[in-house]
Amino acid sequence: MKLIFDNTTLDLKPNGKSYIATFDGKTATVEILRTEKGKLDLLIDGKRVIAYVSADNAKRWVTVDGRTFLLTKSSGAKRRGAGGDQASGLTAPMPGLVRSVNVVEGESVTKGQTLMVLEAMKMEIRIHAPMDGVVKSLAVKVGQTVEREQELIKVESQTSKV
Amino acid sequence: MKLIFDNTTLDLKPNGKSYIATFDGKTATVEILRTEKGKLDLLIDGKRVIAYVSADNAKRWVTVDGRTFLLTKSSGAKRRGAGGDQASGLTAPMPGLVRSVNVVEGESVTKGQTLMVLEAMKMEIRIHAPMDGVVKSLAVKVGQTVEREQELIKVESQTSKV
Amino acid sequence: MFKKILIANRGEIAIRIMRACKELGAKTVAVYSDADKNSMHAQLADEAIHIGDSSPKQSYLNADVLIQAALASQADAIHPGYGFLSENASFAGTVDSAHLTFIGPSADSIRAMGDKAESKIRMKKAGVPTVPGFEGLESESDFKKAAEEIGYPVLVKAAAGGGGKGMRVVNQPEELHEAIESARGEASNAFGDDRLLVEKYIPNAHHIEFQVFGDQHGHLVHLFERECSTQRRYQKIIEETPSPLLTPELRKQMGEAAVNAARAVNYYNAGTIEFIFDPSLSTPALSGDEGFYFLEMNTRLQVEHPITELTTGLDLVQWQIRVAAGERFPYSQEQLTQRGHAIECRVYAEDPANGFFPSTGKLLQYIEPRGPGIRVDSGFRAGDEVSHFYDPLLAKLIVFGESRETAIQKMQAALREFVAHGVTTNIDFMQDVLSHEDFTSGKVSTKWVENKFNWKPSTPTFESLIAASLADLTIVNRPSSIVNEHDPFSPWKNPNGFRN
Amino acid sequence: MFKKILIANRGEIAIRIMRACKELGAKTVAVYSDADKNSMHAQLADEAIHIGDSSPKQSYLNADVLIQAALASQADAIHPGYGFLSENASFAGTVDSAHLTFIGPSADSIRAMGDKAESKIRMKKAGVPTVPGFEGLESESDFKKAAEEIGYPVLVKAAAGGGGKGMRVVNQPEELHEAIESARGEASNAFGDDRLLVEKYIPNAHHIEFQVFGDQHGHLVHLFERECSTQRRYQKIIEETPSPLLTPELRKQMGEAAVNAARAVNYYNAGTIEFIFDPSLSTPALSGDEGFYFLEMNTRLQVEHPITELTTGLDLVQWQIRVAAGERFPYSQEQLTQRGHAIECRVYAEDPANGFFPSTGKLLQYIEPRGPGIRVDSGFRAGDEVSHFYDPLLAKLIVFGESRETAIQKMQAALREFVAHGVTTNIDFMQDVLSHEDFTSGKVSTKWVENKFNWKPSTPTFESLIAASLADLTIVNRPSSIVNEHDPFSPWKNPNGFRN
Repeated sequence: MKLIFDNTTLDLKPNGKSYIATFDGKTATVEILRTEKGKLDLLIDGKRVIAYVSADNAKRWVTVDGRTFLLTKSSGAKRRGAGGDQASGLTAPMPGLVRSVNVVEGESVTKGQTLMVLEAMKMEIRIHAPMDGVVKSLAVKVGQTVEREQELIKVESQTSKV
Repeated sequence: MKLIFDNTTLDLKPNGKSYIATFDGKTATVEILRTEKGKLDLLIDGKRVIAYVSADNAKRWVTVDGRTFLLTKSSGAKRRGAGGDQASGLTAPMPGLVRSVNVVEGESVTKGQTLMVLEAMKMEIRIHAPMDGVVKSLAVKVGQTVEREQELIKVESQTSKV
Repeated sequence: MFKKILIANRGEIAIRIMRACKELGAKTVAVYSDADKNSMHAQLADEAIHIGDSSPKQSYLNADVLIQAALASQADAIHPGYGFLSENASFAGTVDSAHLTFIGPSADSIRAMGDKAESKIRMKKAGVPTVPGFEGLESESDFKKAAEEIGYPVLVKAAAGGGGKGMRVVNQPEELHEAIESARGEASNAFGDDRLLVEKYIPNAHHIEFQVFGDQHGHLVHLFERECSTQRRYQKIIEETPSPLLTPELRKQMGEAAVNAARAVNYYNAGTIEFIFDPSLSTPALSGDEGFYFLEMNTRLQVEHPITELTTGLDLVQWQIRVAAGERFPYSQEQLTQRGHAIECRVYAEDPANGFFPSTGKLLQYIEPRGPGIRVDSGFRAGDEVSHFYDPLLAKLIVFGESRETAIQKMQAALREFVAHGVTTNIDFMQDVLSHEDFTSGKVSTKWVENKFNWKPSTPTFESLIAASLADLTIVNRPSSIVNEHDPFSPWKNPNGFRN
Repeated sequence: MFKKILIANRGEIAIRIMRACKELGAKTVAVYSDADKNSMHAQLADEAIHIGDSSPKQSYLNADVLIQAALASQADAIHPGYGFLSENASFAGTVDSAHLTFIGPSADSIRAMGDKAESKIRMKKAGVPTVPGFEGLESESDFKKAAEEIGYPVLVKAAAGGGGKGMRVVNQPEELHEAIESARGEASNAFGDDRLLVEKYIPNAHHIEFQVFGDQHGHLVHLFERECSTQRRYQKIIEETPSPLLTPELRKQMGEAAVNAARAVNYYNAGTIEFIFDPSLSTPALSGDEGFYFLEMNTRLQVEHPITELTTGLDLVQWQIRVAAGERFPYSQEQLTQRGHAIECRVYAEDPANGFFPSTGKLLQYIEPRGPGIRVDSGFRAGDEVSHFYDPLLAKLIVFGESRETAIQKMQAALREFVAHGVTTNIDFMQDVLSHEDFTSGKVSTKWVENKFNWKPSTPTFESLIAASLADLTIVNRPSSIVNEHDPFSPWKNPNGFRN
């Protein structure tokens, strides 16, 4: 079977008590020694590997050998936004206060330009343009408090306008 | 409702959000602030009490205020052996080796007398007579290994012979 | 000694203080906001009092409600911890007025050190070195003279300044004219005030601070230094003691300056004198310049106090409580010694790959390292929520080793054992800082993380992908089997509601 | 330095050693018996090898299988821990023959100290004080002369003796005749050998031991004492350092004797010289008697080594590994200092109300205390089984405080926080020992628990009965909701079997 995490695909084939894992041209024989909640004790090519794994919807936190990786599991369908989105809506990464709005609707912006500044957890959070484009709509104004994931501003890609 | 632990009976009456607990002439008002697995956060007569409780069949381990008590919950029926047993069978408290047998069948013994000695965990474990009486039967001999709870010896109460 | 102490704080520091109270036989009162109603600190106290909603202003910064809570619970003292109201002179005064004891310095000491400009003048008077510089300059020739007296490079900066605006580094006299012009313009635009000052520019400044401690009977000592140069966003992330940069002579000199600074404001209880340190002046005596300069004083317990505790053998929080109760601090300067080496790593829920942006969420797994020489001061358990209301500090991981080398080894082993899932943390980042040769050679300055250390998270290893895949095959598909929601330390199930 | 170390032990000490290995960058190999297949020590190692069934003889005492495991895993050294084969000279020799390094002293040193009678003669020759006494006495007048020379009270005891048989305390000359007669008769009956000896009787003997440490280059020092007089069944339960009984002079004298004792057997690595100490001779110089007497040497790491680590700042296990690898121990006797006070409580699964009888079962809840100055060395988690195969030590709870008083306070607070359900423990018992005035005044001798301390468990409080009742009402009736079987650290669910 194939498992896709972010942009990488791992192939896992049962082989008796073990599995054969293939990824990026590499192959390994894997045996599960034990499992318990959130923890795997594996034998990968004869080397004992303890892994901590946690799941939250599609997200997977994996700690192996003292390093933690955050992977996103994909169902195998086309990945969201891969080349498709023409207008990009930017949302608040956490609850906060809109401290400044630096653009107006219809304004041309360049990738990386600061569009607005939020204040949350005593920090300034700058919202940058994800691409060259035009501000299509502004959903908030200065002084407004916003919730996590609340839409702030929509930027339309320049390429779609040409 | 009444709850019996060992020889003591506690009475617990619901009273709105609280309970009224009565025991040995004492009365207290109890409120449950929170519970989680194995832990209770209580308000007893206005004082916050954190209690850890674990159950294993009828056994209850309770830790309150840094002290741990082992209670045995009774169903309320007559307690086992209370005045009833005439012949008492003694069992091995843990697996071990019978190192010596100090009595023979039919011998009169006095309460507290050492009947046999087991060896387990590098320790000598002395099996004492639970009462004045007579050795009714010996179930093991020197050199034999015994399992936990295996019967070792039966002592018959003297009172039943008189 | 106090019978009952209210702790006007939350998280790891509230818990740290409670432990000290318990050992001294004092009962503890916790306070908590809405967001903290399931938090560890509220559960560990003898009493817990709800003080308001989740915003700090409505709870931990609300002096009135804190005083009321202390009076209602019949506490006889308040420990403010760090942050929140700990350096608020008027709070300290209000506590006194309510006939409660403030576990910290006097309101006057807090006030004297609270105004940064005023305190600098006061320190100069007390003979404590401050960054060499000149104010009130008018003509360009005044600037030139001043720069020459200080010695190049110098910093021309807006007197009203902040945030790097109106600030120019001048390496040689030829650059001075343009620097003044442009800084003046920027200052005028940014602050409406074009006054400039000139001061010594320290290219690779280190932050070295001294712990001071005094009792109410006039006895005042220092408890040696802490090297706190590993910072991001002007916030410390790794602290250690002793500093790899100090010679015994310099340590003595700086320690004396720290005591003088504290004495100048009649300081008692625990406090910290922060210095800017210039590592290029390795033989300060020759240069005629001390090489260290008073930056500010923190008039409260410091976040990184544990490394001082491990190397001096003292319990600073117990002593804070004892001296607040009027006890004498019994050790003379000569009796105090440093032994071994201690390091603290601040484990934050934040994303080092994304500007150290705070990360919030539920801790799906949370396993702290343990073992000899490892101390973890924390206020979280698996299942707890890391909210956006407060500082995203998950834990302070502190190690003790005989030498700097063994302490670094121990910290590396401990960081590798730390598992925190559900939020992004700086654990991997700190591992890479600790193994960087700039760190091992003691060359990390306060701007190093931003200017020199170009950190990238490692790409997922083959092994991690295998583990994620097998977890899905063997565990994830069974409902809720990965997440620890059955952990005995998970948040309260709360079947009966919580008493406010 | 070694690349890979096999740890020929189990439980807390195996884990303690693994942490030291990891910090030194060495890989670890654990070994485990059937009973330990789910144990923590087997999980924390880089590799784990099954070595036999649950009985120690078939596993941890099986030298051949241990050596095979070391060779098979390509380990280059073996750490024996304490107990099991740690003081087995022939095992140490076999390890050498297999071209592996034994992390401990030489086989010759172990052998020389292994024979208790021989070692005592050797110590006498080396000028180390032993209990004053005379052997080979014939006539009653010989006994009288000997007793007078020693000074009353004396002990008349069987030369072949043990277990208190053939032993009489003689307080004055008039009692001597009858004591000799009765002891001789008892000795003859018990051992078939009626030879008697006379030695000094020490009524309230303390057990004070000195940690020694040496490298393979002839450098040998002591790391001060440990007071280990709180015992039951001749086994230590509470240890502390410094001893409340020693003066600096006496400490120096005993330390020198300890180093002499170790030097007499060309000792290197960690070792312990145990002394019997007579507290009645508070001014030994006046009495012409040292007041301390060599008892035996433990030629391995001691269970209670952590208290020495906390007060000297050294990591003894790291140094064991380093000196085994040939490194020099870098500290001179003068550089070594004691700081603060450390106490260890051995938390046993045993019933103090029933002759300290071991208790076995499953740990239904298991919560170790934590906080600044608290160290817990343990090998158990909630859900683990405490089996009858091995020593019932659950954990070593170790605290550090600035003074003896603060250390006792910290230990009391820590014991009160310790929750262990499913087995009976000595936690409450130790709380009561620590708060007894004989303990706080340092008067607990080795027989105190049996002869003087008449401990009774407290009767269940009203509050505990209320808690038990409410737990039944609110929790117990929901299936399996009290017991922590969903704890993430509970035994392996083992869906795929375990690889042997």
